[in-house]
Amino acid sequence: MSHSLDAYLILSALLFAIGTFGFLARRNAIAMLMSIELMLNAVNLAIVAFGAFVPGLAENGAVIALFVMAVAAGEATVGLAIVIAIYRNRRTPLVDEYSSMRE
Amino acid sequence: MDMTGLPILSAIVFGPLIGALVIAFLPRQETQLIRWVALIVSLLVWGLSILLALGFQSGAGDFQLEEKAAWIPAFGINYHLGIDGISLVLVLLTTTLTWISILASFKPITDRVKEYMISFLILEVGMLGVFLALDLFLFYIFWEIVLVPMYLIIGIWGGPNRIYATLKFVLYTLVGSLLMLVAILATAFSFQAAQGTWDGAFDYLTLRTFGFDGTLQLLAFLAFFLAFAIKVPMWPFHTWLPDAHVEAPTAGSVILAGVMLKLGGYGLIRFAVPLFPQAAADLAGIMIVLSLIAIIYGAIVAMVQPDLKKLVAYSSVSHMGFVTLGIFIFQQQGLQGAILQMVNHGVITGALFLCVGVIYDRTHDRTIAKMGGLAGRTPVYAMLFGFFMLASLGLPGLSGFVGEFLVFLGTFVYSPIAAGIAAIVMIIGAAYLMWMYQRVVFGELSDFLKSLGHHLTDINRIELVTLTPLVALTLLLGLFPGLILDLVSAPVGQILASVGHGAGVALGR
Amino acid sequence: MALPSTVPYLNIPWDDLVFLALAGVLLGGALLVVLGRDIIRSGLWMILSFAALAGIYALLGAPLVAAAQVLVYIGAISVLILFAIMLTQSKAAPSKLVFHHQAWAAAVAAVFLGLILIVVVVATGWQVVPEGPVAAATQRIAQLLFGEYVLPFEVVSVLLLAAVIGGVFLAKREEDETEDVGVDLSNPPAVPPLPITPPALATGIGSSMSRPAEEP
Amino acid sequence: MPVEQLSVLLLLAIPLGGFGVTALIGRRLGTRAWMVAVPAIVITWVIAMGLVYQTLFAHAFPVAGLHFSLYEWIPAGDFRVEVNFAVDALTAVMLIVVCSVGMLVHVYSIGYMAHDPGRWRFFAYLNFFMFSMLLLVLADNFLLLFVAWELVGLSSYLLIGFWYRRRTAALAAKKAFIVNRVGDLGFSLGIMAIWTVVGTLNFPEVFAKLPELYESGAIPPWQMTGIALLLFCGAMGKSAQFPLHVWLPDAMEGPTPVSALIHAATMVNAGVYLVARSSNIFALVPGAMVVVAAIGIFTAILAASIAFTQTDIKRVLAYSTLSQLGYMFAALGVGAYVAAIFHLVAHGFFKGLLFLDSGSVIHAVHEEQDMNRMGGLARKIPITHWTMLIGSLAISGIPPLAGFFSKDEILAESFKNGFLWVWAIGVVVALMTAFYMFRLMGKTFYGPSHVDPAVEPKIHESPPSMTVPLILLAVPSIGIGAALGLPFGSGLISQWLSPVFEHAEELMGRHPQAFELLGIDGGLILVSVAVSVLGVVGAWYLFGFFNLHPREALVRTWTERVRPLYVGSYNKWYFDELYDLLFVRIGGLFAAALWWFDRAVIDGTVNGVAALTQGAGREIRHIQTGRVQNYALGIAAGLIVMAVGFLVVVSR
Amino acid sequence: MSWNEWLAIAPFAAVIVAAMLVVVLDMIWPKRDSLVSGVAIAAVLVAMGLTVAAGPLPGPIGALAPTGQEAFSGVYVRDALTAFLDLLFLTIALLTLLFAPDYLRPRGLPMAEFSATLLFAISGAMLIGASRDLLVLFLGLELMVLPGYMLAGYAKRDGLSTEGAIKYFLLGSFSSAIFLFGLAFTFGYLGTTRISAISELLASIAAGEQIGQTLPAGLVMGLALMTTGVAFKAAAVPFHYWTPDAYQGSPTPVTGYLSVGPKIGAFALALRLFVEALGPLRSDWYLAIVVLAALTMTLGNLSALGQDNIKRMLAYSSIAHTGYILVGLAVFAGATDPAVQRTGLQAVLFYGVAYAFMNLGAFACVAALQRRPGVTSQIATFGGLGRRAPLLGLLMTLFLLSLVGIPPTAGFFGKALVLLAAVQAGGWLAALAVLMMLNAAAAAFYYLRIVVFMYMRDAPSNAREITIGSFTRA
Repeated sequence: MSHSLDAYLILSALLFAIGTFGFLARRNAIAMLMSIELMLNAVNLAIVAFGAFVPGLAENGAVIALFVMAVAAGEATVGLAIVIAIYRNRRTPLVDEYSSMRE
Repeated sequence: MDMTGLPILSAIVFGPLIGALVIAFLPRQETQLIRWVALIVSLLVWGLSILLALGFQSGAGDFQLEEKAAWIPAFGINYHLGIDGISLVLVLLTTTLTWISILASFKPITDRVKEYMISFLILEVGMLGVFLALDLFLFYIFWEIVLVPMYLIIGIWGGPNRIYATLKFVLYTLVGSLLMLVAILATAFSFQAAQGTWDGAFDYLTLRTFGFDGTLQLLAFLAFFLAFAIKVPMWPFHTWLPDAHVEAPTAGSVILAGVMLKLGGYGLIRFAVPLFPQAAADLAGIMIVLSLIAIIYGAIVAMVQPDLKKLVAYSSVSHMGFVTLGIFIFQQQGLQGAILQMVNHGVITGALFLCVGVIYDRTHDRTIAKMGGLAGRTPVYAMLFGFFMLASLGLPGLSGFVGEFLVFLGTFVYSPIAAGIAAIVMIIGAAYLMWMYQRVVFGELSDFLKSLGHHLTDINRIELVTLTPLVALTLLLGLFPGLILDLVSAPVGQILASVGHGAGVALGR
Repeated sequence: MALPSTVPYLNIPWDDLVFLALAGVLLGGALLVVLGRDIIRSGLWMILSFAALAGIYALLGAPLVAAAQVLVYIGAISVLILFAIMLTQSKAAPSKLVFHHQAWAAAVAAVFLGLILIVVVVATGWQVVPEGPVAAATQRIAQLLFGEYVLPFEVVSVLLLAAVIGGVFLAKREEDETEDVGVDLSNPPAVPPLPITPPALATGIGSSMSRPAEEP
Repeated sequence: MPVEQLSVLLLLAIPLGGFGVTALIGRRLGTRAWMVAVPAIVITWVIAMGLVYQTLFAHAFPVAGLHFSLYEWIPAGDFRVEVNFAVDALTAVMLIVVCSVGMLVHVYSIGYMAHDPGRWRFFAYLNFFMFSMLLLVLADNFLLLFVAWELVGLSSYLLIGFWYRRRTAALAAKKAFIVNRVGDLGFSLGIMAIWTVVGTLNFPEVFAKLPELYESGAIPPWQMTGIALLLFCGAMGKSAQFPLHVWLPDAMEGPTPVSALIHAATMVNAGVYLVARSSNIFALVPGAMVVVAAIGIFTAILAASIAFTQTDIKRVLAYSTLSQLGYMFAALGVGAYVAAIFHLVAHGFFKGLLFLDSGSVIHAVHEEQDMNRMGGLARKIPITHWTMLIGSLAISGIPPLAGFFSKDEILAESFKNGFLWVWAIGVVVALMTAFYMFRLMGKTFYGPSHVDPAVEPKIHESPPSMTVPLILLAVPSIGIGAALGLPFGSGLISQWLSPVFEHAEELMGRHPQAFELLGIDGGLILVSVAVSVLGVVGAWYLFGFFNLHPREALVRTWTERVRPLYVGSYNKWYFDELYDLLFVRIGGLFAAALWWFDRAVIDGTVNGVAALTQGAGREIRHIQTGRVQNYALGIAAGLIVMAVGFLVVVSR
Repeated sequence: MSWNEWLAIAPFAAVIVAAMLVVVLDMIWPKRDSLVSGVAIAAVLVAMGLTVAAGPLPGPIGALAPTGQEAFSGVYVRDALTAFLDLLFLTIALLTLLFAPDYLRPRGLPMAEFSATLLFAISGAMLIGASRDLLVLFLGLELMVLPGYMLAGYAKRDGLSTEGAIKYFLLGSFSSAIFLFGLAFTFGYLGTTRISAISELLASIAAGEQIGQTLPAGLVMGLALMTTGVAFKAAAVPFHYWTPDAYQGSPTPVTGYLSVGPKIGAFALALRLFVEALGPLRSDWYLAIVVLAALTMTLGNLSALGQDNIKRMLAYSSIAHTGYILVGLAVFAGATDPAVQRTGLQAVLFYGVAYAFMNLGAFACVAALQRRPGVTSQIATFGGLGRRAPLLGLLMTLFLLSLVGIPPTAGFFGKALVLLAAVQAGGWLAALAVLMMLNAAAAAFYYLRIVVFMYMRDAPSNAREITIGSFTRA
């Protein structure tokens, strides 16, 4: 099981699905952000797993995963900054309240 | 006169553009100067076009004074102008009506004169370009250029409901013309696919001998037809016309009726039929029926119009029905008549709109029911109005008659019953025009007009100058229609040959 | 003492047991993140979940990635998120306002997406090395980072720099914060700024789950 | 250019020039507005008489006449129409009527229109009419004839509507033009048909080729009949034959000289001229001839029946004109071309005279036209009275005045050519004509005066410019019948015109018959004279004559007895009402309905498409809810669809 | 690294250096707006100069087998497409920098962070255009969009700006994750991230497809996920939801930038990823693009019809234009003749250029109109503009006509080229061409509506004097 790529990939898929659910269902901006982090981690898991199982890619997978982490960090930074900025305006972290622009 | 060395066609097409640029750099408060510059430019272009006519080799079938330069060589698109008899008469019509319209705008247009004159001159560029372009892509560009200034002219200087009217006009026209663009590109590609080269893929002279295959021909014809039919406008694509006319300023109506509708007719004659002869021939029956409907329907609806301009607009639908009828019977007399009818309609309807404008300037109203008894107060005006009213109902001796008669004649050869139906318009036409004239001009001066007091003056000098040339043209073309018929005879023969109907179709011989 | 090659009684290899345990923690933590009502606890569950993932990375033979996971996610991102939660959340969190009313649809979509992904994963014949996960040599990673991947490496640094610059700008409080000048009137705030959510209001909101926004 | 051609051109150019000059400067001439127009027509008359002399007396031209072309008017492929002219005997005879009556009417108008401020327009229009009418008789092809045809229609329109302030005048003008257009529609289709089968429109060629083609079988009979009937349509319009007769009585809204010239003596005869000119076509198709005869004689009796009861003096004359025109068509229909033209000439003179007389009467009683407000005028306006008496006798067919000869010839020819029904009705019409004419005389000139007492003292004879033309017209009204018609059967008129109609007679298979004064012809003459006299005497008895007083009570009782007929006749058998209902009301409703259709259905579709697009836009924008989770769900759904789609489509 | 490699990357590097320089300068001399914008503009010009100076460009644009100067062991390439896109992106940056101050300064928004962030974003877009490696593509994409999120929320005290930003950010991150998952699948199946290698591997797989083998599901999933990601960035329906809100909320110059920069960046991504890497599989993703194009143009135009907010209207309009550009991409995928495929790609690029200029121009006009704080984005503010500011009105008219596609504007030629390509390809694409033209006609309505307001209606009663911004003066 731990030697099967499929297991890791299924794990990744499940994590991705959970993250997706969180993103679609949660109202809080930060919860959504966390869901995205889950999804990115799912991807990272897949990448590392591919690296570990596909011939000759072990290091490449690891490197890519590192980059993805960095990007995730950057996204988190920006995202939280925006959340804080909008919280100052609206005094609520609930994203579905931000609907003054529509149609 | 030898003009082969000069790019006279380019000079004619882009002359007004230079004028527009000059005006663009004039200060806007110098309205009088701007007006005169516009007038002089349009007169110069008119003069050039007359020179062109004098130098034209009448009777030659094909294009003369061609100018050709590679433009987008990757797709074989050229800057290609040329003129034959059909183009020539329409160019003359355009240049003539343009200066008349500009002159007619001197008084009524006092707001944003600069923009107005620029729009008008650019409009002229577009119209002339359409008549002279021999490259389909170039043609399309000119075709669309026409839209913008007209959109502005109606939308800015028009009547109270102008925005609805102008948007309707533009959108309606766009729907047709954009599909035509698809068709132009499709035909070009079909040429390229068959010939393996883009050279000539947009070239009219090449394409008209190419012969597109059946399905493409049908679809492309329909696309072209839609664009032109909307412009003409053929029934049932005509409803933008009354709205546009009612809202347009006088000069706008003059050009709209006088030249813009001809763009559609010209397109059918020049492009739709010769490029897609098979499809044109296959669909001719439907076109003829639509034309007949337009002729009768337009006239009947004109009868009950309460507004002078709407009446003239519906009469245009009816009159342009003759043009399309003349085209699609594919018959020498009919087609020559159709072209003559285009010119006549341009002159006469243009003049009628000028006449309506004269009343409108004084009364700010065009409701027929409010008029009456103008003959007593403004006899000269009543006379001129009557003259054009008679010309419009096809009085022999004036220009309207010959074109109409030739179309009838051609139709009769095609089908006496169709001719009989079309000819009913002789009665209805007389009815609505004379009824209108009676209500406006005859009788006692209406209370509404009385209330205007001394504002109701007879025609002034500018108006006289704008109308007199049209009177002269109406008479000239009525008495000497050969001036135009001779010019278009050879090209018409060619076009008919392309559809497979040569000259000499009189029955029984 | 040498351990048996398989787990006693369960008869599965030890590494599989570790994998299962870690996977369970990972998924369980993740589920608690998305389902938990208290956002702060969600954040904590996330940390646990990430830690489990680090373990899986190690299991996959990528210790460097595992270390980075601990450092970056647990050390930086999670803490950042917790700070943000503190900043934007009053103590009495509106616990009932966790889920959007489309949650059921979201669940369906997520399940469907997960199923598709699993089916695809299973159906694909991945070209894998037969002998399980291959360990990534750390030295080789370093070579790659500063050789073949030097451009991405630099780009990532630029990316982080850009993120920091922007983040600082957006998050920092201006000196004249209290004043209301400089607000772009071209976009008049359609929703008047709410006061810091008082519990009473919050419960009031809670009854309707998703409150329609005020009309502009 | 030979002098004959030049004179033809001058014949056209002078009236046209007169029109132009008068139109441009006439207003400045004031009361002397006539000073260009009238001399122009006098000169025209002189030239015309020269041409007539050359043609009829000097025989300067071949039998086929003088033909020449001015320029090519329409060059359109095979369709080539020239502006070309012809002068032959028929033209010459027409010239006599047109120019003579025309000139006299012009002179008369000097006095009649002296007090009208619009006189310059009047003279300009009159000159224009003369030009058009001359063009009509001189034209040598169908299309040019058609041009003139429409131009006379235009002049008629302008002159009927001369007093444009009067609504009735404006309406009448319009009606005249439009009803004429109905006929013209047929005429123009006929022209097209002729070109389609013959390939030319020139008279000589058409008339030579059509019979050939017909006899060779190239043209089926129905086509030939069709052509003839289409041409006849035009004639019906212009000559106001049933059912297009309604415009002519209304046309009396125009000034009286116009009624005399256009609506009695010249223009309305154009139809007769056209059918006579096309005799070669009609002669080929007997069916068409019967139609012509039937419509002619029906119009004759219909109009006569209406004339019985009208009280407007000009309307009586108008219906009488209709009736006489019907006679002429009946003559054409039975193949009596010469008789038709003969009657045209005679009628032109005496009807012109009658109208001018009526104008003089109206003038005298201050623009009163109702005969019930006249009476006893005979002594007050003697010249008018006497000349009108001459005219009335002439039209009644009392020998030896003009009407007798021509009318008798028509009746005799119909009888001899086997159209007994035409003859029978014709005799009745003759009786009726005599009766209503003398009813008119009685009510106007004899018996007690019913004139407005305020006007009574001011009644006076018209000025010489009016009376002289009356006298001058009275002369031919008396004598032209005898001059042209004697000896019976071989008078001048038949000498002149026989060659013109020779071909047509041949086609009909007619042969000249000897005139038998003591045989059948004498008998027929006796019958027609008898009925005329009967009519005249009857009218005298009822409506008075000189000192014979009218029997108004008797008239009233008789009227009461046939009240329905009286009412019908008085209301012109309700044709106007019928047409009004059919074409104005129902047609107007139809037009309004069509306009509604235009706005609601056609434009409604256009606007509907636009509205639909906008509505779709409005609806579709609702998916943009403003809530991120909705958006995300949309994206997720899109992703799922995309993934499934890809997996299904690509993996196949 | 060789000199040539440095030269190849020089414009990209210059932009990044400039961005950092701006930050540093702002720290040394705070709040010197003209200084930083001057530096930024100069840097952009230098970068443009470097792009041009780097020497002749190998190969024609849209060549299917690109040959260029590779750098950094082949993850970066400088070919004709790179240079073309670099110049385009730099021009976008230049124009944005030129007209932004007029809007930002009166609202007290600093230029320094704006310039720096914008330059970072542009550098990301340039990286996309130059990358030959999936990872670099992804990083370039992130480098482009991350600053974009911040720019959207740049007016941080404006509720709408931050609202737009958070919507943009959340959905953008979501799509990034999706895109990345797709990359992971591709990477996992093919075992490489190099575009050239991917292309070769796929060519053989595609050849296998020809003989009836099915495409592996993992690869197909990767394709689907990446298509979704790209469609999101390009704002194609149904992945467009962020666009109207983000565009409307953002400060106007940012909206202008967002409407062209990331969009053309997304198409650059599509060119590098779909055309070069996934080109061999084009018959597989062809249908998806056709459907996306049809949906995108139609929905974009329909939604734009009744908008009263100019920025929102232009947002929907930009969605519609995405649809038109997608047609060009679909031609590449659907056509069989390489010449036609090339025409399709040329159409994408040409339309992109035309779109960049006309849309940015339109937004510049909007920004110029809103130079004074307090001017809203309601269409009514355009009332009587033709009289109040004739030049501005004329320019706006010109841009709008170009957006409509009236000749002889660039917009027309763009449309014509797309059409030509589509018509040549025939089949469904010809139908798409017809749909496109019907859409264009409907679109004319809302563009011309602005012209109506400018020339045919009077100014709103509270309209203030308009001062023309430096950009429109320039």
